[in-house]
Amino acid sequence: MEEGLHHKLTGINSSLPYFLPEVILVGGIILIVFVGLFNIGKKELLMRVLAAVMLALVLYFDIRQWLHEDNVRQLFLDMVTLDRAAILWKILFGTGGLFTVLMGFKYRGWYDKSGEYYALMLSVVFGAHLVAMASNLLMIFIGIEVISISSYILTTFSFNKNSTEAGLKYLLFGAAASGVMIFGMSWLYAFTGSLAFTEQSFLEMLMKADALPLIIASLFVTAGLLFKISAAPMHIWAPDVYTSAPTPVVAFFSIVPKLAGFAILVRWMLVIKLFGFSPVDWAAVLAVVAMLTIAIGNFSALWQNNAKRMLAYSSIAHSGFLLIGLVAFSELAIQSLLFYAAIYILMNVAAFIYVSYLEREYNIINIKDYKGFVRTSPLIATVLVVIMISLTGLPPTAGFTAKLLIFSALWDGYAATDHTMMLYLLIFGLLNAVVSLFYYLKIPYFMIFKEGAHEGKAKKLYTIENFLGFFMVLALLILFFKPDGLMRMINSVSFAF
Amino acid sequence: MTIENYFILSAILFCIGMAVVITRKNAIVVLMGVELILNAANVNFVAISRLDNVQIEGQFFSLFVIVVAAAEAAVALAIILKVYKYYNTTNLNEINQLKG
Amino acid sequence: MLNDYLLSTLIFLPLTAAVIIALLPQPAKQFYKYIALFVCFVQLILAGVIYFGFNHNLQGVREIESFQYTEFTPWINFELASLGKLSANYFVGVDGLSVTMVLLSVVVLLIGVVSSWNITEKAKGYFSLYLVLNAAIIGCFVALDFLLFYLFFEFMLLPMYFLIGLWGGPRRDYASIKFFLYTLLGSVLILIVMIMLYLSVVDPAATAVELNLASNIENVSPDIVQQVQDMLLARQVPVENLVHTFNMVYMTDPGNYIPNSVMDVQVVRELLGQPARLLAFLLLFIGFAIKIPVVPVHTWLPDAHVEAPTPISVVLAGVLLKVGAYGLIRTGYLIIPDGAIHYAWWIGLFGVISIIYGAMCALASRDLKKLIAYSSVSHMGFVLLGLASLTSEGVSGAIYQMVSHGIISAALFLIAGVVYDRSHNRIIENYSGLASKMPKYSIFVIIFFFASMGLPGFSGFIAEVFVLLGSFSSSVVNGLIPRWMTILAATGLILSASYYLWTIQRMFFGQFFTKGPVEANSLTDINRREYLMFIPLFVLALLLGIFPGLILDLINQSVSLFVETVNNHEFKIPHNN
Amino acid sequence: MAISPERFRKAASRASSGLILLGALLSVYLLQLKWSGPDFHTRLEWFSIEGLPRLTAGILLDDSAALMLVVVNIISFLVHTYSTAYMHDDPGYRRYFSFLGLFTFSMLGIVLADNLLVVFIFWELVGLSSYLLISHWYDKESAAKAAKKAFVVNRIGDVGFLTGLAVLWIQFKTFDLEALEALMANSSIQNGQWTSFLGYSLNADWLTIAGIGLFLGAMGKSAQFPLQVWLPDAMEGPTPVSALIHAATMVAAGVFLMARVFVLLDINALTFMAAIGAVTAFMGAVAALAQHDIKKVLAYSTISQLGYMLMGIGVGAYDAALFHLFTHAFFKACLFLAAGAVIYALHEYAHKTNAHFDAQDMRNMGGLRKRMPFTFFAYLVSTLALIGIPFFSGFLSKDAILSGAYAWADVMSQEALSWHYIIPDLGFFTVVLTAIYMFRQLFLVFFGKLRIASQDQQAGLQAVKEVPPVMRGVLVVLGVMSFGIIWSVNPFDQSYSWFLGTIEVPTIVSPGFVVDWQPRLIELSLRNHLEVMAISMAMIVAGGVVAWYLYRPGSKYERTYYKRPATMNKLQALSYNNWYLNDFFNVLVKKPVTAVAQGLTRVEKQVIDRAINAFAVINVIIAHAISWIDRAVVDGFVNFSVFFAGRVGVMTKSLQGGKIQSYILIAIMGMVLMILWIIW
Repeated sequence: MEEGLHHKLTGINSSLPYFLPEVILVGGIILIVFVGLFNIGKKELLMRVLAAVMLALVLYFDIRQWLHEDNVRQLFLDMVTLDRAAILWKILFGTGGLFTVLMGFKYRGWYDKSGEYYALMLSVVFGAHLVAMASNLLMIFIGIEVISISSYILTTFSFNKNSTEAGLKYLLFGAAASGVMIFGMSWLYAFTGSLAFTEQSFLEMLMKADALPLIIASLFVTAGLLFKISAAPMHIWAPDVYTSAPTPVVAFFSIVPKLAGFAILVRWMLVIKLFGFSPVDWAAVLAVVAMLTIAIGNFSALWQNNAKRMLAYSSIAHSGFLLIGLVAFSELAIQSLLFYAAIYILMNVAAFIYVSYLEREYNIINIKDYKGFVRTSPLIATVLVVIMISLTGLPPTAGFTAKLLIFSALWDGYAATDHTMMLYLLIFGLLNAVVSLFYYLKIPYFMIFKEGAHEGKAKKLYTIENFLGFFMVLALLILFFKPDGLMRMINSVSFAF
Repeated sequence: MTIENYFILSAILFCIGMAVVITRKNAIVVLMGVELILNAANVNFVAISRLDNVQIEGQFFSLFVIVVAAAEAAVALAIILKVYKYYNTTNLNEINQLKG
Repeated sequence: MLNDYLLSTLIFLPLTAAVIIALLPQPAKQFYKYIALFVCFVQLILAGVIYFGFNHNLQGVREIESFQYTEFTPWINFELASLGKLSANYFVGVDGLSVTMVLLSVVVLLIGVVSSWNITEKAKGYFSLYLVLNAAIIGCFVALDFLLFYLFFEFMLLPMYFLIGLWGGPRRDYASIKFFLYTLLGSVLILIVMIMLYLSVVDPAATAVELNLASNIENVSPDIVQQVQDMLLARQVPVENLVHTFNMVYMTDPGNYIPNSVMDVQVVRELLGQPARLLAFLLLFIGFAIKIPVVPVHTWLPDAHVEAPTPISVVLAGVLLKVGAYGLIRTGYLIIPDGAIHYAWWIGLFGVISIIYGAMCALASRDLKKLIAYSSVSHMGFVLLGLASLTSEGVSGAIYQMVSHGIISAALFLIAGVVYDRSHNRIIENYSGLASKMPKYSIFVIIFFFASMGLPGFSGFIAEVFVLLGSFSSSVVNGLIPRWMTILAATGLILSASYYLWTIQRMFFGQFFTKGPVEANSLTDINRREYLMFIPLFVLALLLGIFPGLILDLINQSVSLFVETVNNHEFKIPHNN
Repeated sequence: MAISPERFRKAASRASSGLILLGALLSVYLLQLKWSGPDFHTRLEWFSIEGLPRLTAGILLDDSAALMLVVVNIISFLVHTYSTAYMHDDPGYRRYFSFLGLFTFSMLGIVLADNLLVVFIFWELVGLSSYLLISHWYDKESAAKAAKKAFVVNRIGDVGFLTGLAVLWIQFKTFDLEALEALMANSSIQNGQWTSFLGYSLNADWLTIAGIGLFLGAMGKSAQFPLQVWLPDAMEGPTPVSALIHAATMVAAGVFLMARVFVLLDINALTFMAAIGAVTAFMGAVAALAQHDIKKVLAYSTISQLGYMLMGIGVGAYDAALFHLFTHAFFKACLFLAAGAVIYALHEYAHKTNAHFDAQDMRNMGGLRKRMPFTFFAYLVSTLALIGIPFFSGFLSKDAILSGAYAWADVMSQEALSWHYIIPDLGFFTVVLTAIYMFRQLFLVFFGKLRIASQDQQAGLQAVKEVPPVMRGVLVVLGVMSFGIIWSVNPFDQSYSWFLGTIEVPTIVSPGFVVDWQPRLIELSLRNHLEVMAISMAMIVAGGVVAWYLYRPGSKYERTYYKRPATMNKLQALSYNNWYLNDFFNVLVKKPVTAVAQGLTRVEKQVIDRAINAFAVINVIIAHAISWIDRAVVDGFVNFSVFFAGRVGVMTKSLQGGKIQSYILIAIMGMVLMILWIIW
């Protein structure tokens, strides 16, 4: 007993160096909350810089891990697993977090709440880091709850009626979803007597389990994860939340928590598929989910007047496209999924940067308000056009490359398995790319084709976030013409299948 | 008492919780429904943990669930307070400004 | 030196100019059109260099080494996990099939700039978009890599969308979005096939390098290629060494297909109960048919044409439609010849339907531009019919028709533009007796109308006659097209005579008067700039009508190899009874 | 011509006339050289398509081509000369002459081309110049319509021509006439399969189709039943044009083409041609009976005569048909130009007296003989030639055709009574009708009193003046050519003709042809010559008597003619309206085409959109909820795919009801459904 404890303590101790990014995150959260207690001038800027520095540090250590870690490491008594896939995901979260933090927090209330805001941001990133590495059901639960609870609060950070309502809805839905998830987990625990879901014994026990309970339990858990990626039918919270939360938060929600969900889903699917012995035809289930998600996202987006709400639905549709990687579920598919995720971060953040810029400076909220904006700033108009093209998935943007890869993977999966569902998904997905053109084109359409009231010079054009967005757009173009680098990076992650 | 009885208990708790979540109109009551669901899981975890005397992971899990549920409840109550300030009600049917 | 980068110059010159125009300050407004004109003119000269330097004896088509003016730069290379490697290259070059299209586009694009001379509203956007469109068009015709082709193909959409949507007529919103959606739908179908293809085809040269059979791509000899192909067939190439390629020329060689891949040539894979290759051909066909356009999917064309500004109509009809037909030739026919043969009957039928249907709709059109737009549908039907016949005459005729229609339809849309510029009305009934009011204009109208209805002496005649001869002899040569189709198609000639002559009779003959919103005084005869556009087109149409050798000499070798390749393809023909 | 400045208009037109005169002289010289000598053939490579024999273009000059060359050049020259006077006040003078030049050029192209594709090219160009010349007075609605009709109807024939070409192409891969002849001789028909030397094989019916296809082209150009409708309308063009194009040369191009491809035709195609020719000859003659327009009579007469010629070719009387072509070219040109002179004179008269009347309507004419003697004599001579009176050219050629037809009927029916005799009988009957309508015209125009003057008392016949000397000269030349003596030493027997003596009937080489068919024809036609002559003489006399009885000056008809309505009874209406062929075409072709065209547009507009709507209606559940949104949709998203996509969109977003508990319920239901689906 004594020895076991000692063994455990040393294990924890030796794990700490590999936990540096997370430690920094926690430190950062505490620091920001602490500094936030003082009422000082230019507090928001200070907080922002602080958060950005913290995230940059995190990113730095993430990248160090990427460069130096070639092995799979079990940390903290096998609670978490640090492998290259997890590091790559962490880099993506760090990047996404950094981008959104740089967008700033422009709430002008009676009391500056930026300290809490950035602290919560960091805690979501922290949760995402945990989730990406989780190799224990408990870790999944904790990671997801850290993300969720922080998100609930962030949702209300517009401090108005809608925002609070959305927060409540998000919370109730999320609580119910996580309840369902842990109920499912408890059953899995019952089947296997273990929570370490990546272990061989866990799989063996699952294979012995009865079909019906196993189906229900694994679906329950999966549903909890689908909630995070806002996939149908667990997507319903998303539009409300996305509409009423502050725009940077929305950008953030559409990236970090969602990709965290994908990070764990990839790992989870590997387990739950039971090497193809699962009683559930997961490819079919996920294909249906993906189709529903794409359809709901795209078709609902068609009728949105609010730019943010449209982007919210669009991000649901993108979840569907990302899910395609899980449907195909081969090495190529997961790599394509990662590629898509990386590109998705770029284009989505860029889209939100400019939508929030226009909202802030020109009070442009509805799509109709974009009328004639091209005359005010042709540059921003052009950049927005490129972003929308990328979101649609047309060349010459990386959005196209991402779609090409993910559909290639799906096609390859189809060719290998002859699973008709995949073919339907392929056709459906591609046709939906056409449908999506409708609403993505709306913004350029109003901006360029319609005469509007906007005239004169662009306001506050030269801000950090505009530059950031501009570089993202450049990156989108460059990654179309030369995706080799990013792809090689992703290629170096090996997935055991 | 066989382990099946715990399962049945937890299943009943889960269903009641779900029913409460779906049907009750008061936000706080709904929150209680969520707690019921979580506790249904807890019952399972603890019960199964009995079979596994070495690791007792299930018990740890349920501890975490309780902690998280508490945190969640704290946040939820704060938000519900806010909502009440805006809407003067906690009736979820009336809190539906956002739709479509 | 120049020859090495000729095609790239042709593509990137307008792109650069577009960027320059976009960056120039507003006061430099009046220079935009001069820059555009200069660029197009330089392109014309470069195209002239290509024309005179073109070796008529090199065939291209499926022989990678006999393409001319080729440029090869590695573009995208990365690993596709368990599938091997993906390689897309910046690979451009021309053979007889594409060089004519390049020449045509350069001419039409130059004319387009001249006819844009009066565009002053948002000139910066207009000319930069125009030049981007220009680059994309040329790119489409010279690309030999499917991904590159697809890039340019898609890249045409957006400038076109804005050009129609911003400078178009009253219903431009509707027309532009319809255009965009239709063509995007088409390209999505093409995308599916592109994915199917590149996952099934390997680059034997690069694979040889991967297998250490050669030190680099330049050192790969035909023997090594053969060796790789044999290994491939025997499934001796390790998966991680396969280099998947987008190279369209490699795709034409059955030896480069991975055994048991979806597009495999040895084993017929089925998709949804259909042989995969046939399905792929069908998708390609529909995808390109939208662009051509072929009748059931043509409805975007009349709207787009009617609403587009004159120069854009000119480019749209003169060049863009050819991209569809060219794409079908380069990809559909060459890569999936089994599908081309299998569906030849249907392709011919759709060609004939387009001919008749388009002519009928033209007959019923009240709008001059719509009439011309529908006549385009009708004339492009001949291209389809000629292709479907797969005889030397038919295919030569089809390509000739593409060139000819490019020139003549450009002129026709300019003609419609002349009236519209002056009176902002194109309804035929609103005019009468223009011949007395605008005699010079009427002369050109009559010339081009007759040219378009296939009057001998003009290029359209040679094209249509050879399409008809080809499709007629197809029944004897390869039995693809039944004879009644040709006879039916020939009746299209009667219909085209009727709608053109009827228009002449209504608009140009009779007593001069105008109706409705048309101001009689606004109708002045054509000016010098318009002469400048009509005369070169007239000369070209006439020259090509009298000396068909000008074009036929360029394409002969390629066409003959094309016909042979498709007719005697080594792909297994799937039989489904 | 077109680019010459206005003030040189006269000089330019003279120059072009001069050039054509030069051409005419050259062609006479060529004829001299070529006559009875070997055929002259040059070829130039034109272009090539890989894998096929090279396409050549060149000149093939045989006897008939050389003769045709002379005819075209001479008549063209005469018409040019005539036109300098006739058209000299016309504002479109320069245009007129340039088109005339274009026409002459293309006509010579047809004559000389050695290659059917090149023939087709010039064929179309001739059609074009005809179109342009008919629409010379383009501001006249009727002229514009007539031009369009001429071109479109010709196009119908051209499709046949092209089909014929295509059949020959797939069998022989060449269009060269000499090569075709050789290849055709080498092809064979076995078991109903027609196999060419190159090894291509087709059903034997295609040989007939090729012949009929080519003939269809000729039917269009030579105005044969049922495509003759355009020719009468084409009279809207200036009269010299009618003389040159629509009487002497272009319309004869069809006959000439048939002569060129004669050797390639098979017996069925020939029979078809003979039948069509005979029917056309008869119908044209009937239609000419009741016309009131001086040019229309001549137009129908032309149709009828062209019918003779094609019947001649069809019955194998190749030489006779060509002979008739040449004689007809002169006398019909003469008739037209004389009619033009009449019209010109009446125009001048109208101008002088400020009277307004239709200068082409015979109801306004009469008695012009006294004031226009030259014109009258030219008219008289050529009328006699047309009717076929001995001593005149028409007699020789027409009798040759008729005896050929008679012999043909004998051969075909194998001396038994069969339908084949209808063809020569129709020919003979047409002779009667020809005599009637021509005498009618002669009487009505030149005899009696000037009817328009009897109404308009101020200026009588005296005001009518003979036409200018240039025109008179032309009439004289043409009139002289109508005398039989020019064509044959023995005016009663065409076999003495230098023409028929030289032109040899080429041997038909198409496979499956009975070898002794042609020799028997020649033998029989020589034998029955006297009978035929006797019959046709009788016919002419009969016709002349009837015409005299009906239309002589002072007859009831003549007296009431001025006030006569267009038609009096059904029969006349039938004739006047050219057998109602126009209406027939309208009902059978034009209306359906227009209807289909409009229908298709309607389909475009409505059915496709409707179909999409119908598709959308499948979503009944949501359709109603959506209808108001449809109305609210603005700004260009009114697209049918939006209907459907939008409906789905509303359905999906309507999940978003705003109530959190329903959200949860939906999610749970979704999961339950999924579980059920998996368990299933």
